[in-house]
Amino acid sequence: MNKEIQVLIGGVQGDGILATGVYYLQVLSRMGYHVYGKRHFTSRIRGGNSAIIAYGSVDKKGCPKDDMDIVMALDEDTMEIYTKKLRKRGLLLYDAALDLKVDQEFIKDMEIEIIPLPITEVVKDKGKMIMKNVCSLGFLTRVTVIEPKLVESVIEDAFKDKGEKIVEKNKKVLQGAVNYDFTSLKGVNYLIEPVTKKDRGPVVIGNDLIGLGAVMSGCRFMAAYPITPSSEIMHYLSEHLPHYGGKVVQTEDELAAVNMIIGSSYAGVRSITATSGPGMSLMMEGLGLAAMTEVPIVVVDVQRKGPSTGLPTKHEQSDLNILYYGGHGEFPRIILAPATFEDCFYDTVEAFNLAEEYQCPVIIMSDSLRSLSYENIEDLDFDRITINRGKLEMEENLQDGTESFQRYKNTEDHISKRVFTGMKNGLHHTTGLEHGEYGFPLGPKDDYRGQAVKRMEKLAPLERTKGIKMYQEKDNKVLFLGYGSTFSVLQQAVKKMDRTVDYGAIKQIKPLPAVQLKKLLEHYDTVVIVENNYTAQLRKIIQSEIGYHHKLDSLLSYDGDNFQIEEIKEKIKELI
Amino acid sequence: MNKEIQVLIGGVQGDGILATGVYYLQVLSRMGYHVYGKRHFTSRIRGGNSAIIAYGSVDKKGCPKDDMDIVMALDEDTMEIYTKKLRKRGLLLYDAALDLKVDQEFIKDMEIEIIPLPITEVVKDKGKMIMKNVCSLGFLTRVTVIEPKLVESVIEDAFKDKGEKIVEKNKKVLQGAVNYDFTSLKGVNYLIEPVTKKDRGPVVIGNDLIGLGAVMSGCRFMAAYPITPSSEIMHYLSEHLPHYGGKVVQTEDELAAVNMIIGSSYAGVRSITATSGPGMSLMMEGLGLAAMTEVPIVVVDVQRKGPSTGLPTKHEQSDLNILYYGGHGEFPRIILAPATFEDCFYDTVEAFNLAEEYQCPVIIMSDSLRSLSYENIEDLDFDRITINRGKLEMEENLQDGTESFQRYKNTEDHISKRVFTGMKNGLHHTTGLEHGEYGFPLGPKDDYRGQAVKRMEKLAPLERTKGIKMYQEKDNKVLFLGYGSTFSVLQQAVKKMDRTVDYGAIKQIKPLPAVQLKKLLEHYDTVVIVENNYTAQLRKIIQSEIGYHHKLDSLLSYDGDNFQIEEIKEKIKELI
Amino acid sequence: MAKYQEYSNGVEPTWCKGCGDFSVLRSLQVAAADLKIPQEDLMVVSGIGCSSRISGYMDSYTFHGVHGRALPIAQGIKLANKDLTVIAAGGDGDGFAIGAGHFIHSTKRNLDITYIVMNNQIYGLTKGHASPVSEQGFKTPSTPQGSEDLPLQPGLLSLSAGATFLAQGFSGYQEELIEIIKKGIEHKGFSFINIFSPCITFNKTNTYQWYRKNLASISQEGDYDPENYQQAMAKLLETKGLVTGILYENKRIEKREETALTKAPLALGKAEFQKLFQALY
Amino acid sequence: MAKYQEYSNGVEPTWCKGCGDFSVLRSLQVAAADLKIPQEDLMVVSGIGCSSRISGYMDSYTFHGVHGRALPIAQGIKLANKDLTVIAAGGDGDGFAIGAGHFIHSTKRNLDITYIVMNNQIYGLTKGHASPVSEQGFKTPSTPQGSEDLPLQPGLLSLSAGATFLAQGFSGYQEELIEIIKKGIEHKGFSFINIFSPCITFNKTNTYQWYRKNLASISQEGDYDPENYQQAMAKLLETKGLVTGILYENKRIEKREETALTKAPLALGKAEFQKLFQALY
Ligand SMILES: Cc1ncc(C[n+]2csc(CCOP(=O)(O)OP(=O)(O)O)c2C)c(N)n1
Ligand SMILES: Cc1ncc(C[n+]2csc(CCOP(=O)(O)OP(=O)(O)O)c2C)c(N)n1
Ligand code: SF4
Ligand code: SF4
Ligand SMILES: [Mg+2]
Ligand SMILES: [Mg+2]
Repeated sequence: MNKEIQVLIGGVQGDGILATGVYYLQVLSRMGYHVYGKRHFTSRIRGGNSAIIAYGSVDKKGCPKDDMDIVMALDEDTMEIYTKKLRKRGLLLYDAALDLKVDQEFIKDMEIEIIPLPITEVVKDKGKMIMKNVCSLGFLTRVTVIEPKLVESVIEDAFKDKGEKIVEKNKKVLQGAVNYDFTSLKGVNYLIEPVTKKDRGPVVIGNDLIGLGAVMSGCRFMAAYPITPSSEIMHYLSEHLPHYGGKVVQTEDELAAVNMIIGSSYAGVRSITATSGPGMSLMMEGLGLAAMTEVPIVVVDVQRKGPSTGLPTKHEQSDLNILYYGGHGEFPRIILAPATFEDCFYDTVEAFNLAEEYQCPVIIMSDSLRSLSYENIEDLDFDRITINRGKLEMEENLQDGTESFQRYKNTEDHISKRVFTGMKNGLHHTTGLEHGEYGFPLGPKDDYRGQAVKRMEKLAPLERTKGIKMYQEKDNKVLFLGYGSTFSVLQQAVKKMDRTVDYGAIKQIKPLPAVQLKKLLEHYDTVVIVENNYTAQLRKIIQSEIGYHHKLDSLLSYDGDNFQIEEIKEKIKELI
Repeated sequence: MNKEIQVLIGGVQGDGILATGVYYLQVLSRMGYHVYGKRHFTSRIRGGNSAIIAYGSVDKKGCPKDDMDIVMALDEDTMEIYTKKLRKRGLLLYDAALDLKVDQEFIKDMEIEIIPLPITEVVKDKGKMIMKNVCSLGFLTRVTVIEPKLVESVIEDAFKDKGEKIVEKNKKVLQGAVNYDFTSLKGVNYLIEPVTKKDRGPVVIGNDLIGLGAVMSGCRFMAAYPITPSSEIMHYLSEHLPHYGGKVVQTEDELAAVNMIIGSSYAGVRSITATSGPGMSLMMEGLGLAAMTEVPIVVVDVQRKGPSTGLPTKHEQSDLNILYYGGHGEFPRIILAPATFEDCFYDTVEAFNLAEEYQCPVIIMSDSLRSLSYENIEDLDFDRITINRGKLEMEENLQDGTESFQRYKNTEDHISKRVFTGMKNGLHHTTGLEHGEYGFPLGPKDDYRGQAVKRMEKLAPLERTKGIKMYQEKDNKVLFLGYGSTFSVLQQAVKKMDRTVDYGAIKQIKPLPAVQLKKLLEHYDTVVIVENNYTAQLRKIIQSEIGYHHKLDSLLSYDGDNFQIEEIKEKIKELI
Repeated sequence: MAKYQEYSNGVEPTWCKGCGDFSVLRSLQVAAADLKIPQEDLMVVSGIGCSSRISGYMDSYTFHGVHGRALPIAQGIKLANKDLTVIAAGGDGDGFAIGAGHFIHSTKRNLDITYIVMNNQIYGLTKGHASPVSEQGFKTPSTPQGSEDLPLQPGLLSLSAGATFLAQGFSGYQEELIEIIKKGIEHKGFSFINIFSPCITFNKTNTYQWYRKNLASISQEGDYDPENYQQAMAKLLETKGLVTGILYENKRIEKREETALTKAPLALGKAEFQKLFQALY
Repeated sequence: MAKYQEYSNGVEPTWCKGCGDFSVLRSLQVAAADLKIPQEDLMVVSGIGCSSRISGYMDSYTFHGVHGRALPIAQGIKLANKDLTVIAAGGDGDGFAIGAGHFIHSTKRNLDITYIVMNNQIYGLTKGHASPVSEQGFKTPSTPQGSEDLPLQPGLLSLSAGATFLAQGFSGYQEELIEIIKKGIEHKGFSFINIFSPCITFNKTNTYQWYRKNLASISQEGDYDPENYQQAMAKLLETKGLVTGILYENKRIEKREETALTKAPLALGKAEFQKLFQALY
């Protein structure tokens, strides 16, 4: 019996492929498995091939394994593209209505078992074409020997909002698949072992957790412009914020979005926007304004494959440079990179706190895989949620004076108190021009450096954090560091090694946790930065800020997908 | 007798201060001096203090010296702000209509000579208030003992377009100053030595030379949105391009500007836009599109003090990061930094060639001081102007085929031939999506890496150029490198040292001339990068790309003005 | 009664003597005083340009943003706190060139904001470039052969974008201007006020004199009905936009719900958290 | 006579079966064929969106730019080479949201370009978000409580921005559409063609059926004079924009000078150089 199963379900985009996969993940989750799901899709709405990888396992994974136990093909493209991803003695399922199109040699060499399934036949017989996804699910769960009652419960929940009738119709199709008289099905060795009966929680995507994190951290406003792969954050908040006195505005463009949240945050509301690369390019001016006026904002960049429009549905980690260096002139910003699924939640909470504590933009740097992948979530720790609004001046402490409020007062930690419009005696001016402590623009007799230094130095404490989370420290000679979704693949690679390797995740990207990083670079002979881009962006940043070129090494991939675990293992083997 | 003279003329903005200074520079130029002029101004149109430093010298300078020989005050702010800039035994001239406002102690210590001049009186007597600039010029040239005929010739040329009458009126005012009965004027020791009678050419600003460079290199289109300190490039081209079949469009914003020149260049016209920091932030998306579609464009960024609106009339070199790293995703670009006044011309010519040879954006990174300072220009070498359009496919070579043109054909040097709309048999698709050799977007079966590598690798040859111009190589232990306007101050500092110091200018900023730079870093014990920003941007880039942290050192200033020569000398002394 | 001086912070404007914007500033101060808007509830947001410096002279909460983005910022503030009186202000370049998209969309969005454009038909701050409302043939350093196309008609544009309040004023007619601004502020919804505010330094065509000669006023017309959309359109066409007064006010339109996001509690309890967690299923 | 097939590059569109954009593509191909535009002189520029993929299916020179910027790119091309027939095309989000400023300014600039918007009142490519022309109350994942404000009226906006040609079409009326596109291309100046092109996947409100029911057509009206600006305005107001046909064409307006920058010689001789050098004095 297997402790894990990974299925790729592929078919024509828009044909419910995604749903089949997600239902299957939900089934596995209710059985007590940890699940992970990854979409392969394109920028077309209907037609073309799309696929979902559904992975269930006794242990938490956070990324797919390299090969498939089962490929379920609902179109011919799926056979053509994905059969070769099957493991030795893997299983190819396909809709019997299709012609079988496979590389016979591969099938033979790999001892692939092939089973045609009467999917179209059963759908036609028992229901409507739109129920193909449920029918596929039925067959898939049957092949993997899953208790039909459990599958039914998932279908019931999925359709209950649509009424009893729809539920019944779908159940009928499901049963059609489950009870199909089917002799060739015996002997299938993909039975998996239900580890526990405990439901492992809802199956959601990273973007949902960012949304939830925002709600829980007191964010009450979002302005955004839709873009793949970040829109789900807007969807989540559009649905939930109104219940908590909040609001979402879909703006005319990203320029409006970032400036609108500068306005709302200035007025006292924790605010967020979310976008992807192209929108980030447009938000550079706004980031600079927020930093210059010391207005806290939270900006999510869900990276996709660039440059330009690039490949909107493909994965890459190539926006790091613009996030770290972008925007004209010099201004402070904080960048956090959620490395795990749960991080999407906790880092968002932290982002709002850091934004208000340091009064500057905080960027949550996610990526396509971190944000769009499905996982089940068992638990989030309510007690880890704190809300720290930083230095605020209370209205009652404001004295009526002849002078306006010193919004940019020099202080030891370079951070000044904020007030919000509506507070008596807090009147002051805010400008993107270089200004003095009262906020007014400087004139020819002034020294222009004071506030520049204040802004740039206020983040210094963050250089001393433990922004790198070490997962294994066994005093080895080599350290592997990943960030964002790359980390999970790294983790799996290490776990699959017969030797131990030290590894960790860089979670605070800016300011780099310089003190910790320097220590690590001192300690290890080699530090490998694992990233999904062409120019080794994070490694180069570390080289720039800290040095140790001779110890730094890279593992890079930029093919629009996650690393193969094997690629990372190869690299590890090469080095230890 | 002095071999140089530096005068600061200050007064109320809008009162013709700039004109007085420029006339004075023209006078000096006609006497055979090399001249340099620098403006101090603010973002207000009238009122407030403004000043110009006018510097004439037997040798070419490219930057001001630290102290003034003469301060001419036409308002009280000028006395207050600038008297302290006078050298020992310097001269303070002021309009007798003002109250003298100076620090008496300073005057005494520094043995400053003070002469009130009846400027307002003479203007009122002989002409109109608008002629105050000419009157000031009269007194200034008299104090510095300049042949009145020469001054008259400058005034004649300046006003000849306005008609005989105006010329005469101004001459009358000039003579009023020159002939004023004025006993206290004897004994002034600022007589300067006319080195040669040769006219040293027109007095212009760097932006004019960028404009001229564009016209000469065959640029026939500009789209731009006005912004200080880059607008003069648009003014120059608006005036001159129409005579050569060209055109300038003032767009609704910078997004339109950069996209419009992508369009025109795609269609075959050498095209340019110019902006400053805030506009650069808005053009990031466009840069990425140009790079992705391999459309050559030339973008001038005249840097000003940031971040955000910052200090629009002040100097800084802090856009380097966004130019080098900005834009989402990874794409190639070339950055040139004109180090000298003449470079503004030659580098612009080169920019257009590189853009078309490498089919990517080329950024001319200027700065406020490089672009707005006045110098006289004796000569530009016509024979250095070459036009190289890179790989173009001729219409006659295009074969009628069933397939469309391979615009992005893989080649050994990663550069493909271009065709322009209107050419028969050259039809093809261009997109910001990731594409293949024919230009069409890729699908799920394609490998996404090919064109990415092609784009990123095509600039490799530029890493082997001599992009650093060495001005002195005497096998010393320390090397100082400047770029943009910073270089000129460095050069003057070195020249004023009693010891020799090696120094040079980094002219090709991206790709860094890695081979040359590595050699230099090997050779020297210490390499100091001199730059006008807070975070040592270029030094950090060198650290990132090449390393040698232990050898790299910085000299930084970010006060909105150029380095003082003395500051650089101090640093040199410290190190050698 | 509040005095307009209370709304002045005493900072001396950087404007040229005689600039039309002085009158706009004063009118805004008088309007605020007449309406007794508490200083702390008054929010003035501006972009970049000579005119946009206006926010720096008001004794209230003031935000001087970046070029062309006054309206998004102002909307963010209004959404955050409906109790504020939010004024957005700027120039014709700020509003109709780089900010044109936001102008259209703010109008459509119809939040209760008053948008004041100091229209001098030129870019003052960059020393006299053509603006989208400069006349055809207008010569500037960027248009030495004269501006090529016809000027935009801000009034028409705003009506087409669904304006619920449109007025035009002139710096030279301060009394009318004060009234207009007051009405604009009182209007529940987005009120756009296009003010002819001469740039005496760079615009030698559209001077005070020129406006006095060319501006019609509807205030004098007895039968003008500001609630008549078509009439407003026609009036603008007839006068080529050279008209002052309250051109259109739609009092019937359903206003969108206002928000006081600043009032929403930040922290949610454990029960609420669990509810949200359950909702993930 | 050229065949419309010659203008198809044979690439299979990524559009959903039944998408309105197929009809627009075909109409454009037929129009090009009817007008015998040489393929190499035809330039199709688009933004980003489902509809913007149209450029990838035309066998001509084609440029698929970035979201919202089709018009600036198209204008750059037209300015470079007046001999080209330049078509800009895209969606309602591309043109009226992120591209709103360029839409207004391209209209004002009035270059001889034809701008085709495939208006499905939704963002198709991002899977169904509200667009600026979505109806009030329209529910999408970003507006689960319904779109809050009134839709923009592209026709009115374009007229207000100084359009010299405005037409509206419907994917379901292909014959009319072909005629309109041909007229638009023939118009000397900026021609804006707003086409109702249903998104059958995400917009369940504004369907083919819905348009058939709600669209009026002026082609049937005998007394409609497309040269009458006010009438065009009135017609748009009366129909709430739901009307097809050529609404406005201004044939009198002086066209701006066209440029052929590609024809200008690049290299200038020494004499010219010296002249320019002298001009620096
Ligand atoms: C992104 C950006 N582009 C350009 C500028 C330069 N700039 C400052 S103000 C201005 C236009 C000013 O015109 P207007 O808005 O009409 O204001 P006015 O000065 O006439 O009152 C421009 C182009 C800028 N600050 N930011
Ligand atoms: C700068 C930027 N922001 C957002 C996006 C995401 N995006 C792609 S298409 C689109 C809107 C599509 O709507 P529309 O223009 O109406 O075209 P349709 O798909 O409906 O034909 C958006 C928001 C993008 N590509 N670039
Ligand atoms: S330049 Fe014009 S707009 Fe600016 S302050 Fe002076 S008069 Fe006013
Ligand atoms: S999603 Fe809508 S607009 Fe896009 S192709 Fe499908 S039907 Fe057309
Ligand atoms: Mg203006
Ligand atoms: Mg659409």
